[in-house]
Amino acid sequence: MNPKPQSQTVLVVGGGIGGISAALEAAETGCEVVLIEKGPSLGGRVAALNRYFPKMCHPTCGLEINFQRIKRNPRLKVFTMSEVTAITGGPGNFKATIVTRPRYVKPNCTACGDCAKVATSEVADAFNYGLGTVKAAYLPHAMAFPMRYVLAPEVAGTPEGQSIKAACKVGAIDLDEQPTHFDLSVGAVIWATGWQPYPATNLTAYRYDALADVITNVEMERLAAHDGPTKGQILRRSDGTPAKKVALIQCAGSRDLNHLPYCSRICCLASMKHALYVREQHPDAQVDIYYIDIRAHDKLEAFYRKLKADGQVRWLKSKPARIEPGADGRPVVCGENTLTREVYAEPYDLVVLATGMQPSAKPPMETAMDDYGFVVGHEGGVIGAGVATGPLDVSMSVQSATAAALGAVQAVRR
Amino acid sequence: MDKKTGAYLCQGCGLGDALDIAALEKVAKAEFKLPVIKTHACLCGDEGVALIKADLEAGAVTLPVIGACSPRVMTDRFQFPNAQVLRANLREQVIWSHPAGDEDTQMLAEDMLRMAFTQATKLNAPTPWKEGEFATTLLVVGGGYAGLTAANEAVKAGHDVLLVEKSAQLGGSARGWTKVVPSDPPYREPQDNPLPALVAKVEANKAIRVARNATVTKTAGMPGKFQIELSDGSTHLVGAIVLATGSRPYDATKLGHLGYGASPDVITNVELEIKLASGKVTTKNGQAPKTVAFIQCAGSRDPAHLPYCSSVCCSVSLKQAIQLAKADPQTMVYIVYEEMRTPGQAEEFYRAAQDAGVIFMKGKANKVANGAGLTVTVADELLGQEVPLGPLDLVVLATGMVPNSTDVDAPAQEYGAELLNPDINPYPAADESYKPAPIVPTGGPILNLQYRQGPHLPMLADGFADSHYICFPYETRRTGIYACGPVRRPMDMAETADDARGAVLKAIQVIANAAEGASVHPRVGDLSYPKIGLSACTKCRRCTVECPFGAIDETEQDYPVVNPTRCRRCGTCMGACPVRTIAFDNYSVDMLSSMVKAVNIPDEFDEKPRILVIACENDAYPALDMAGIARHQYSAFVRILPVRCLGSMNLLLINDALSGGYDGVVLMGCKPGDDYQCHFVKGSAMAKERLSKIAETLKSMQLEPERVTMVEASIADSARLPKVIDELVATFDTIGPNPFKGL
Amino acid sequence: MTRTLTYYPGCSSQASALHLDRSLRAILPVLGVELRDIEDWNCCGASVGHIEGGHLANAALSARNLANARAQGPEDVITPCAACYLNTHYVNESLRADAGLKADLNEALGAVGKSYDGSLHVRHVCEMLATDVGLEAIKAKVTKPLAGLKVAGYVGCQTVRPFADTERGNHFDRYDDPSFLDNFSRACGAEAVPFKRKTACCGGSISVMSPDKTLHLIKEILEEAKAAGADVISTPCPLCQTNVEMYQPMINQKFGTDFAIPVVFYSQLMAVAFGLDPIKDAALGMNIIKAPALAGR
Amino acid sequence: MTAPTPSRTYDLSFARYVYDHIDGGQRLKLCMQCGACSGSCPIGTQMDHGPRKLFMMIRAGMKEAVLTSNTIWNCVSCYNCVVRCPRQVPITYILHDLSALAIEEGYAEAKKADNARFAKAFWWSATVFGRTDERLVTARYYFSSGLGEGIKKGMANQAIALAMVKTKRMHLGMPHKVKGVGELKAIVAKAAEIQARHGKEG
Repeated sequence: MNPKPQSQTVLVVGGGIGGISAALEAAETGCEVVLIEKGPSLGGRVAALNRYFPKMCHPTCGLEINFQRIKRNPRLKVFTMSEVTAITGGPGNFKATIVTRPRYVKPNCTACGDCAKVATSEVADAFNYGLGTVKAAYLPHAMAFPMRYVLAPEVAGTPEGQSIKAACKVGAIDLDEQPTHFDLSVGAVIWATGWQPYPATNLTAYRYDALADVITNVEMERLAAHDGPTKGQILRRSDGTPAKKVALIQCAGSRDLNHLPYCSRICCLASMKHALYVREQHPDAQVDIYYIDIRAHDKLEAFYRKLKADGQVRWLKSKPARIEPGADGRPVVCGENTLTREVYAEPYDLVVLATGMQPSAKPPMETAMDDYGFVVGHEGGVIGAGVATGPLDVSMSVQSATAAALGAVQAVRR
Repeated sequence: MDKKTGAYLCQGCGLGDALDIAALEKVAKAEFKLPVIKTHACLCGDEGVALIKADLEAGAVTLPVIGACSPRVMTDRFQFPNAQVLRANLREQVIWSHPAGDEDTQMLAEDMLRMAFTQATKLNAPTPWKEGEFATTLLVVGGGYAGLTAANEAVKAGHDVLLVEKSAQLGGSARGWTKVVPSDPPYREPQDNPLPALVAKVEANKAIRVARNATVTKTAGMPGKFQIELSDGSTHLVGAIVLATGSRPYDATKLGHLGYGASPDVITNVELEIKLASGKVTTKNGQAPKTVAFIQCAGSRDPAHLPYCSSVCCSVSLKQAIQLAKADPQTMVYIVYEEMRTPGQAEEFYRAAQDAGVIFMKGKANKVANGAGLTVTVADELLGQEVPLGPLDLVVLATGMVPNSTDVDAPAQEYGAELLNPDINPYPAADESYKPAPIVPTGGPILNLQYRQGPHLPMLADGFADSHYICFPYETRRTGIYACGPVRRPMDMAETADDARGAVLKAIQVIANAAEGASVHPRVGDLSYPKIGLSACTKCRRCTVECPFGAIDETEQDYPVVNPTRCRRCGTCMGACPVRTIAFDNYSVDMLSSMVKAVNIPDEFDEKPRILVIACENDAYPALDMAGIARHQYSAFVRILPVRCLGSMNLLLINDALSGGYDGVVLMGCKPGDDYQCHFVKGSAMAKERLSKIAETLKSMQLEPERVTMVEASIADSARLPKVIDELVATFDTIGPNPFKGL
Repeated sequence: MTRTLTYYPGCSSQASALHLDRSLRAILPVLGVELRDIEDWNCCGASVGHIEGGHLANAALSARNLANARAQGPEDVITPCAACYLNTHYVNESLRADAGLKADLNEALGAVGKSYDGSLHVRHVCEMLATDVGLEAIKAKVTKPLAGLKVAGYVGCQTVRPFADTERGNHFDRYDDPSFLDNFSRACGAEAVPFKRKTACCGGSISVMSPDKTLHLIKEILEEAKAAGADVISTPCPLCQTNVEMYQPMINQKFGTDFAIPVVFYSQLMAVAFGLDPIKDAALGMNIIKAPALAGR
Repeated sequence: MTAPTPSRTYDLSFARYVYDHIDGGQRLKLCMQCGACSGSCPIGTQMDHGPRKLFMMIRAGMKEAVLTSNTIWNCVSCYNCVVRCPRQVPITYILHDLSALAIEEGYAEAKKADNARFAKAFWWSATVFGRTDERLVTARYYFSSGLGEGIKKGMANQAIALAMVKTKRMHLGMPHKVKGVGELKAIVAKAAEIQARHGKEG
């Protein structure tokens, strides 16, 4: 029989859909839960998605419900701008050290926006994957939770910072904020730090860094989003004209021993979704999907069929060898069509690289992981949830997170 | 203690500059005679909050109405121990969406307060339903890998389990398998079957009561109070149910075109698994096969058989191929596939099979001939020619899986409205090449639910008992009953184990909440529940039929009876009731109707039309908030009434609005039909349905049908909705003022 | 500080790439690198030796060179020729990784009482310059900066692609977009013009035996160099230098172009930049297409 | 022994021979037919099959077609395919060894191939002198397809030859020779013998 747990609190690391779900499921089963998020607001990768496959519904819809659940639940505490730097101990009795970076905006911020009005400098818009810029005092996005502004560290110590501070009628700006540390004693730790896009710059043959009209799948999500840098219009990065001939390249890094040896699972379906984005915007648009194998598991096969029924979407079983700049500056995709044996060189308005997912953070304690950096099993250590355990789609992440919540409940209840 | 409503008006965030606060106070004082009316420069600040707190503690106020920002923000600041709070959205939906210092903006703000103050008069603190004993035992149906995992995990969480298995022994489909697809790094070697150890664990566990050769003959009651009757006659009280009935292989006798039945050496992957388990794989002539071909998608991804992908067949064939190749490296093993599906880390297993020398042929297996040895004719897409693959000693059909969402051996029963979603067809009409017949599961119900809406657990069009929501995979239309494993979605053993844990969590969660009289997802913790005034009830049955969750049954006398812990508090019943006799303590047609009537309707000569917008609070309402955040402007003639779900929109509300002089009514709700996005399954669909019947009423009132319309709104419509509203206002303007004005 | 390394010049050093050999022997001592040639070195088999000779016999050619080199001492073996580098490196690494191959080759060497233990490290001269010597040291020796000279750095395909199943089997610079050659040009004070076809193929030995198949490849390289406004193309590879230079008239004839772009070795650029003799040391006289922009300094 | 000739499609005897006897052959098993190799090849358009399909043909046991394919002779050894291959198949080496196998098995197409004739001349120089004498190798190659052909080729390349002579980059007179030619021959002969021995061992 295991010793009684010293703490009944559950620590959830990562405020994406996995972490949010794990935290809520545990809290709604009666646990005290602390949710730690590195960024300024919750939602993680899904908050930056335009829509979900196969229903083409908006992730913010589910997030809104989850945020309402969080607001209603007194057992769940959220810390943003925070990271876990150390974890010691074991199930029933963990000690975790948390560091909170300065946000320079206190909780009494009313999100009135006066600070942004006076901010003069702009910083890269992280929420839009740097596709645009935002004022140095900004709301991460319209759906942000907590609904609270952030001050870019760049301006904290500047005269601009002073004027921003002066503009805040409720005195919510604190330019002297310093990183703070605090320790938590918890009975279980759920590790839900999710994923980051595989760096497209590593795929030198695809010239992502050199060609403006070669973008990644996550950037495509922002281009298609109503609150994105182009207000939802899918435009070429080079000249701002509509992209009507688009190539979607699968396995850009995934299934590749030189990059990500595993399959990232979601890219095929995400690309079909992207094909729909383009087709919805232009009835005459042409979309070519380059693939090795189309991986539309279970009922998602229906989504594949839906796209197959569209004559304007072509399917090429081919891993493109390289992308070259065409005479007119358009990216030219080169390779061999393995079914026709034809060697092609096809120009496009826009090329979208379906870059895969890689785990974004490693637990700061001894943890069983596979060679790829995914958390496996949880005997005696942290409990992996969502994409921290492997490439999963949203449903499977929530499924995994709910399972992880049970693990936590078991650890603190026994 | 009698209700004392207090008005707290914020002047922060520009409210003080944009609005005439004094005039707002006057509404509270002159019209509603509120005992306490206070204003503050920043209500959400410590000082402002302390102000409200003090009044509550002093008993000067019992119900604060806060005129400030949206109820979606500052919820933590405006939370007070055991006190309800009402919010009037004067920021996002008034001053951020309408010009400052404008007469119409001011009128809007005042009406917002009138609605809130009126709501306060109708608001009662909900008393949770906690009658009698609540059970904490879990019923797990199905003794396969999913069910065994569920039982074992539930006990670890401190719950007793009743495990019901139809057959004589535990183990299910995976019983007897020696090796399974690897789930542990480095994901290259077939792993030992975890089942035997798990069976032993469950059988040894005192907290798990196992009923073999048993089925569920009756499931009555509700979460926390399910009354279960088994085929052995025994009865049990359980708190929640985990359905883990798994799947069965697709009937191979339907695969004659792939040679099944033509020769004993054409077998299914399940039959091969049995041979592998016996440790000796032989063909009909007793020899070990030297040439073996696996045919993938045997039945799956085929409109004539199973339209979906069974997900696991690729990995299973890889495993079996590796086992054969390792047993004798001279064996020639082929896998004929169209798409190799090894998602995630399983890609490593694909490489392992290639390393073992297995040959992969991309193409369709057109026919299997039985002559001097077997020959599979493959349309080899990579060679670009039709290849006769043979002579082969053994052909293995990778047959897909069919969910056990029904009991094939039980007599079929009337399915009940909710069994399938006839309105949901995931397959595109455009695709002539792919027209799967709708799957109507054979056999009878498994749980035999004693519900008004039928004995079955609802399932999706493909026959799996899965959720239709991407972000809420355990959502169910039968509260307290959670499916897991292959009955929910085609999945392998590793995922099944995970899924079983998830389902158990949801089960123990509903047990905990039911005992508190609290709702589960999505209105988690809501203590209200519908109460039906039977004296007025006309036994029309609309509520019992329309409840998306089958929460309302009927007595012998055909009166509706609510099962509170099945209820999800959407209010669809209340919206359905033609005599408004269904109400929640804190939510009723009367309340909404009074709020509608609370609005000042200027007479027609003022040329200030009033349009009622009934908005779903999950999507349309937040979208309008975000429109405000983005400072999108729209007509100040609209009055927005948030509802839990459009399903709770009662037609009488529209009558009241129109007879009260509104010039138009707009319903804003989620997408219905295919890919419905209503979080109460069919609330917006019901609203649409009801609306189709209102034309008559309007005619009788001599009103134009165009005065009432429905707008499909998503949460991402913050830029679109303002335009839509302005267009509608223009339309209503052309129709002209409502003749009922001022009557 | 001077270091002495074992040097494998390769067959081209005695004919088509004489100017590479000469300029290297001029600049390396300046950079503190003394060369000791492999005693009685022989041909490496280039990219065709295996065809007629077969896999093992072809490998035996390199084995003999390695055996002789090892007999001279443990110093790294450096070679300026892509083909020599790939073959010698590949045989060396394969032999280190594969005991069977090691035994076979030693059995072959044994026929004349030689042997090789696999202890050497075979490297490309450019790798040695980029990593051991370093750009700073190169800059330090520049007395006549090649100011204003526009150089297209054409690496060729093989130099950065020494594949082998060992930890050393990887590349010393990026496969598709290597930087060392442009760095060399810049170190010499020249301007490295943007050049996308850095690692495009010149057709290799196919160009020698059947130019008709590959002239278009060379044309594309020239076109881009021209478009980039290059005064000269710089390359580390003997075959690239010869193919891209000597076929220009044939290309002009076939495609009606008018290319006359000098193709020089990075070592010739360095020789000039170091203020050495343009003819004796930089061997500029040996380029078919003269480079006045370079010689005139 | 020579590589087995399969009797039917997808008889794996030839494929297995290739796995075991071709440099990098084991790695060939991992090919997933993505086409990155054929798409990367600078002169892929001039190949009848390209590496990707050639590898499928090996699996299909199409020995004849594989060893008479021009794909194995058109490899420019640029390693683009190897760089891009997501399964890290050493394609260049495999094509090289397949061409050697084609010679070994005496396919007429192989003997006719430019590459083969060039290789013959090259190998002659490499083993007779121990060094490549570019002039002699080229000359021998030119004339390997007959006198007329040789003269034609010679004329075509006269200008180039002249330029090379002018710049002293064509070595005239006695070819350079390694001192230990005898020893080199002995080593090469021994190696060939060992390879043959392995062939028999299978």
